Amino acid sequence: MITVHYFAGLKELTGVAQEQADLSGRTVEELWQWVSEKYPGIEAGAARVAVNEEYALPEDRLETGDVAAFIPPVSGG
Amino acid sequence: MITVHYFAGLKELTGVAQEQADLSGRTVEELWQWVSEKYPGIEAGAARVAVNEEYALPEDRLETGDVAAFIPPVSGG
Amino acid sequence: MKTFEIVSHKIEPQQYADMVLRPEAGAVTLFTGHVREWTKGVKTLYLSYEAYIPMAEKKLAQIGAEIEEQWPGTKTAIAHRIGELAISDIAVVIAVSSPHRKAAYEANEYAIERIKEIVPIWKKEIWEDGEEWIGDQKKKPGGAV
Amino acid sequence: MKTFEIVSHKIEPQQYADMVLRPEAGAVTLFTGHVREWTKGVKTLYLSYEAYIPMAEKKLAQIGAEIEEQWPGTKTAIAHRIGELAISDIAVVIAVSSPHRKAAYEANEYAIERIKEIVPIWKKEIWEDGEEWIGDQKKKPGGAV
Repeated sequence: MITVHYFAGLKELTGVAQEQADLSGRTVEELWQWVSEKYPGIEAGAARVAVNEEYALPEDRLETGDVAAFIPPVSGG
Repeated sequence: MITVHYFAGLKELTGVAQEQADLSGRTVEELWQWVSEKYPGIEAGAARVAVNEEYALPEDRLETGDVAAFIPPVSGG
Repeated sequence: MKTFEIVSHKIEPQQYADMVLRPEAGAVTLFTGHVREWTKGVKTLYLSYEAYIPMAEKKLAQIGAEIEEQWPGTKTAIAHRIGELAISDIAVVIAVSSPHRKAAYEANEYAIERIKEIVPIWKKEIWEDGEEWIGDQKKKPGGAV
Repeated sequence: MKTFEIVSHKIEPQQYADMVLRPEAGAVTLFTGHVREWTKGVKTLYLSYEAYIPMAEKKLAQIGAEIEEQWPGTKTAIAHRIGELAISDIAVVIAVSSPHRKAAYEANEYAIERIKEIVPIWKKEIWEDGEEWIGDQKKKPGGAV
């Protein structure tokens, strides 16, 4: 299992701030497929993905216990 | 009569912070001649001259009651 | 108080300036970003900021490390506030000290640009007739940075 | 407290930031120039600043006016301290507010450059084995500016 976080507009779209997902061994690209099937409003590429608080590449692989997060375009400052 | 101010290194050289001078009707250039004769260490052009708190030109003419000041290179900040 | 932090209370900017001051510092630049009442003709009532806090603090510290590499001799502190902010409230403070002023200005401006690129913080604007999460339109999201 | 002033007491920088803050300001830059312990390998004990006070305040206000003309929508406050200053003491503070950050950075840096050009303030450095009035060597004095 991995943990998935949603923030800002994506959190409003999913209705949850975080959830568990059975995606150990899968890639970030497969995480995108999973999330866009589960929440039809989310378009692949509408956010960056962070794994364990670092931006990740589509081919990066998820391990049990990892924390993934969808990072919509940031607007701090 | 006009008032003449000296600052910083020039004040240490003249030994006075200010004095009166009988230079009404004279130009800033003539003020320079006067001061460099009175205080041999002062070289013409080693400072800017302000009249009534504005930088002055050599040809500007001094009037009774004017306040002139020798402004050595500034170093604020 | 940490040198790079997300806070949910009022920011006191002087505390961050004090954190970077050292005997070798000749210049300190302190930038504060405030909630502006009017943006493109629309009146803001208040703002709401959200952050992915642990990652945001990590990215703020990364910006500090980038600065100390790019401008040797500088020291940086950054804080960003989250939650609801009223007009004129401070959202972000950046303090940079440096032996000479040029680096203090440049590094400070670099910090705010980088915050807008890589730090997971989001701003929602609330107006009289609606609200919206603001995304930086200049930087299209990619797979990674 | 005046918006452009020469003071002989400790400078509280936040007071000048507060002076320029307005609902339309999204950015405030606050620059503080501090007494540095080491300059070119020589250890400074303390500094002594002198000013032609009325003219200096007039020139600071002129710089503020130049800024508001060059960066419309900005507001500026500047103070410079005179007398004896110890290491890390603030000699000068410049606060600039602006709707957007770019102008706040640019205008602030412009202000310190102009102070070093036109404001009649002089710095004497006192070291262990001597002292010297510091003149800005980049700007040879001319007849007028």
